[in-house]
Amino acid sequence: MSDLLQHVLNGLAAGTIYALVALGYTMVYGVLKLINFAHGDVMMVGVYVGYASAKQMGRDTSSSFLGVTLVFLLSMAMCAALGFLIERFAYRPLRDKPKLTALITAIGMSFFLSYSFQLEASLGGLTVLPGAAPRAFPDVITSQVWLIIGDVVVSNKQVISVVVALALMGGLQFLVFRTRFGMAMRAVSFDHRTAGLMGIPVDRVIALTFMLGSALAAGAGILYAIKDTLVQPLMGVTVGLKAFVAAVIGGIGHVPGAVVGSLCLGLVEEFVVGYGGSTWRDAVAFGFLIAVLLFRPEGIFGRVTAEKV
Amino acid sequence: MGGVIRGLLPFAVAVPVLAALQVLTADAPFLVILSLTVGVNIVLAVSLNIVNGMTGQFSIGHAGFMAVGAYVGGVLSKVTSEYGISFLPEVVSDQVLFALSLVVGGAVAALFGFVVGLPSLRLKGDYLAIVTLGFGEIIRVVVQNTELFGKALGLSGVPARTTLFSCWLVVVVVVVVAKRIHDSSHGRALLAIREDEIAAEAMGVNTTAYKVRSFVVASFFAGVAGGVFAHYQSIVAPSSFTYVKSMEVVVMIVAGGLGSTTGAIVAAVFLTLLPEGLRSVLLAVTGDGALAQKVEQIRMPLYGLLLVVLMLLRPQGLFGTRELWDMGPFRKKRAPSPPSPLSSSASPGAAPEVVR
Amino acid sequence: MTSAAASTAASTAAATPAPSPTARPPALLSVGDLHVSYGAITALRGVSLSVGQGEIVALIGANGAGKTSTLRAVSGMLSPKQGSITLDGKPIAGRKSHELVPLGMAHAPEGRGIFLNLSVDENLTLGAYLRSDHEGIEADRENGFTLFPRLRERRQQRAGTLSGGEQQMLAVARALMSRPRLLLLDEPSLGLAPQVIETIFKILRAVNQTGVSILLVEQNAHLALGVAHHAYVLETGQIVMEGTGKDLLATDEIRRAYLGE
Amino acid sequence: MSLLKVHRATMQFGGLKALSDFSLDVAQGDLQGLIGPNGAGKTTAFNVMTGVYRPTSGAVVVDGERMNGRLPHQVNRAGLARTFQNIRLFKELTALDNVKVACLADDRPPSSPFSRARIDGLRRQGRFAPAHALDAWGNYLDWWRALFLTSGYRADEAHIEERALRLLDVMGLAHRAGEQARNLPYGEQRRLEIARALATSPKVLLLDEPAAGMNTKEKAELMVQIRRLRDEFALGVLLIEHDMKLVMGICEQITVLDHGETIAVGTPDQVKKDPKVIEAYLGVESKELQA
Repeated sequence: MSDLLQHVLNGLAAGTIYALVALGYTMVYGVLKLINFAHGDVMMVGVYVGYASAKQMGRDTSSSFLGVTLVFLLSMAMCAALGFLIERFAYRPLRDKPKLTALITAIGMSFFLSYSFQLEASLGGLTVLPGAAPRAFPDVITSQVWLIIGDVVVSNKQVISVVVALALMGGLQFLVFRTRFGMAMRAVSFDHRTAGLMGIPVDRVIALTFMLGSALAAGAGILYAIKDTLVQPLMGVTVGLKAFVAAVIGGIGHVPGAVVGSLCLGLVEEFVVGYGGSTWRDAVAFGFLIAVLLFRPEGIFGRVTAEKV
Repeated sequence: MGGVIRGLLPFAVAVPVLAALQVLTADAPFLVILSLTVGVNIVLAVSLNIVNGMTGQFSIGHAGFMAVGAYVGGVLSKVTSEYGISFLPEVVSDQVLFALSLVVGGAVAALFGFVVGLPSLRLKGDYLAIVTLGFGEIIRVVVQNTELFGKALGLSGVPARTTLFSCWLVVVVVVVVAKRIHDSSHGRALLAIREDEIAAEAMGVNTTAYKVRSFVVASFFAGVAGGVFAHYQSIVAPSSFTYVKSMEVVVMIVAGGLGSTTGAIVAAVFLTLLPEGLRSVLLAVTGDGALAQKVEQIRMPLYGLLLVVLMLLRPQGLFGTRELWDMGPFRKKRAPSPPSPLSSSASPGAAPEVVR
Repeated sequence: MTSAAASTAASTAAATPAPSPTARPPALLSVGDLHVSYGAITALRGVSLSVGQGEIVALIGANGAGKTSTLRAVSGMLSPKQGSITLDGKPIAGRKSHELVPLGMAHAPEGRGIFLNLSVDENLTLGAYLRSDHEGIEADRENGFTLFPRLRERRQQRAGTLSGGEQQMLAVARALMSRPRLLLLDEPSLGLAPQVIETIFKILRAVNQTGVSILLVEQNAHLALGVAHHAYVLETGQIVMEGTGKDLLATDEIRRAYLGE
Repeated sequence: MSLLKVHRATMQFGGLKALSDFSLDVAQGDLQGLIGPNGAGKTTAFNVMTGVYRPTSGAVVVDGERMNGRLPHQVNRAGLARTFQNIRLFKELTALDNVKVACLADDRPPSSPFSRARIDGLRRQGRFAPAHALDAWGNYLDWWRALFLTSGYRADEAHIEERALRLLDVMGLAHRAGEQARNLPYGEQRRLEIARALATSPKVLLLDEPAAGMNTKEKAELMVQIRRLRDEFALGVLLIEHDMKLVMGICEQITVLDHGETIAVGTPDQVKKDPKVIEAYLGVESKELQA
């Protein structure tokens, strides 16, 4: 029984991380109807920025509250900038082109980011590209056990990731449904041409959405990396794909859907791993996706949209 | 009967030419290996182009089908390597068994292609892409967990039976098949689906059947390519069939121009030879192995960048949907249409009186 | 006038409208020699027209004649290949939609362009997206509800649940929220019951009387010509006839081609 | 004999009835019109007839075969071809290839066990399942014949080419055969769509606003052409049109839709005088005008 509870707990904690990445996918899809394949790789870049800044600060500074906050903010800011550049130069010129064109661009961008980071390069003593070797993320938050109920162990990292994730989700929900900018986002998402007629600066709204999604990804990436995962350039592809799967399961473009889908995926994976099938983990995630798409292509919360003839 | 002879004409030309090449290159193992890599990539690119370029579906899991063919073919050859067909000399017997394992590997891959093709009935564009990617990954994970396939270590000891002749014969087959499909009413149906699925359906094209068939044909040849690959590598490891391999093929057909078979061929040759060429040049000039190693690393980010730049500057790729033989001096002349008694009354110039 | 227009005019010799004797007010919007194409298909080939201060101007013509393309080019939804568009003497051709809203342009587009995923209130708020005078916005919202009482009852509902007529009312009300000087309307009668059409056109007249100029695209020639001060007839991307609404209504050509008589 | 029969078809989207109790009967040689204000449900009616939508209730029968639940390509094989309001050509393909796509398997020689004549024969006997199977297997066999370039296959291809060229010629597009569809002027694109629809050897041709975007002269030509096509190809024709003049001038029977309801059926003269039609179609102001 406690075994089960532990798995549920771990699954939910893992799911919240997916959720943060999935929210970025969903937001971008919402406004642009584009699967931003490079989203996971932006996350990876964020993790490396976090890694570098934590190393630079040294162990003592970076593990203080202020230090940790700074690590997060720095990496989120860098990723926002990266997201802006990607949107401005790779996606915007293709906005009115066939969807496939943008999709191929996104795949190319993902490839470019993940494999550039496998190269090693430095400029005047400063490491520009880290190389393929996996590294352990600096221990900016020391592992502690906060709660033991029977056999169930709750660590501080789990609590932190769940709390941060929930706070960010709440914030996002507020932004989308309670603010002027959120209203503009929803309008652009529904029909960007008509949104322009309302005086909404469509390009700016889309750029800001990209920056926001990218920043979220960076935050999620660091939370993910802190939990004893090794940092390496291809981590974005794996996590990104999983998060995408989660977003689709929930109904892509739907904020709470992304969260629910992520939690489902986190739980399913945890159970597969927990009960001895760790080598099957990825297959199960994709199997889950295919099953959902076949039987309910619009996801759990999505709406069916019919093509006009 | 005359038709069949004409149908086999390309092979009548190809067989002696390839046989001659095989003999000529007997002393150049490096050249042979290079040609096999190029050949396998051509088969992969041309077959994927049937789905992505002609039918307009977007599959990014081609490596999965290649894996199926490689493993199934590899295991089959390993099992039969002890045996021979008694009335044939050993070399011939080996080649017959090899051909058999290629076909069986291809057929199993085609079966998988059928299964993957089914979602294409309900899914489009990006969703379909992700499903094919998922299937590719699932296949890899399944292989990694199967004792028969050597789990993560892979399958070793596959008899080395691929020759320049057999590999390029497969290339000729896939190109001929792709061209004949393209030029037939079936090819036109596939193109129609690419252009406008709803209109194609309304014009009596069974879009469901055609989409699945294009997946089946493409995955059959991917499986055969996998078999060819397995029989010259001798070791088949799951790491050869990742997402990266699928993307390599996608880059080839996008660069060549989605929908153009010759474009796919040219891009496959170029993108395979370029890094190999650079590597050997670097190795020869500097004598430094580390630098040559870099080429392999730089290749991947460059592929990504190439995709982005292509989409921004030349989304139609090298050839667009045209073929080499549609261009310049190769251009086919179209027979002038026969004059018809109806045409004069239908021409805008001779409009009848307006009925008011 | 183009040669096509000349030939049509010749066939209906007597009824060709002479240039209107009453001088038109100074132009708020003027469009000169506008060319628009979508890929290889040319939608507009040299359209020139103007909307005077305080006028209702109608643009009529068959499906695919280029009416919607004209409106889209004017409101910046697509950029013209050639030609000039000026608003208050300021050149605006090629500028993006959202830059034109602060200049006093509002466009209720083809198919109404309602954000079906948002509530009625949110749609109205979006209409006033660029304004920050909170009280003014609320006053205008009240105005809208006075014009269209049905909308007040449904202000919290998702716009997707409204009927076609209510959506059209919302489209007009929303366009007014930006306090435009020039209102572009694309087929406000589309798919609506006669009584609803009547209501909407009455309100358009009322809106016009408050000083808003209107450029109206309509299939229903009767309606459009009945309400318009001045009208243009568009055929395959060209203006083939123009005149006051009344004059055009009286021509045989129009009656035959667009009224089915 | 009735080739297309729609019996009390109703189409509901969510709570909205886009089409209710719609009935229609098209026989060979008919030239009927379907009119109504924008949004009246005309295109929905076409979509229901051609299998794009499955009607919520009611039946569509093509040449004696019930079509409910059939896919659009099956409806097309049964003898119903259509054009689209917003032109849906295969834009990157040449005009000739556009027509050839639609020729498909109709062009197996009469001696073939899978010939159209045999399939149609089975249909006439009411044996629809074997007819479909024969069509499907014939198509499957064609794949292999194409791969081996058999002489029969090449004869078929030659026949298809000839037929496609002839259809282009009939629509006055022979000089455009090698041109990409997207490069054709608007009016020619509309005509190419008709040629393409004819290539499927339809019994009934549905035209969705065939004259939209044409000028008066082109429209007049088209009217004559449609009538000629009906006679030459022994078709029943049903067309949606906005242009009243065109509809009144060419159609023998007209069905008027408004808000999904059929408000009038009759000859042009009857329909023109129907007060309901005047109110719905010509707008309110016309009452004042006519008074």
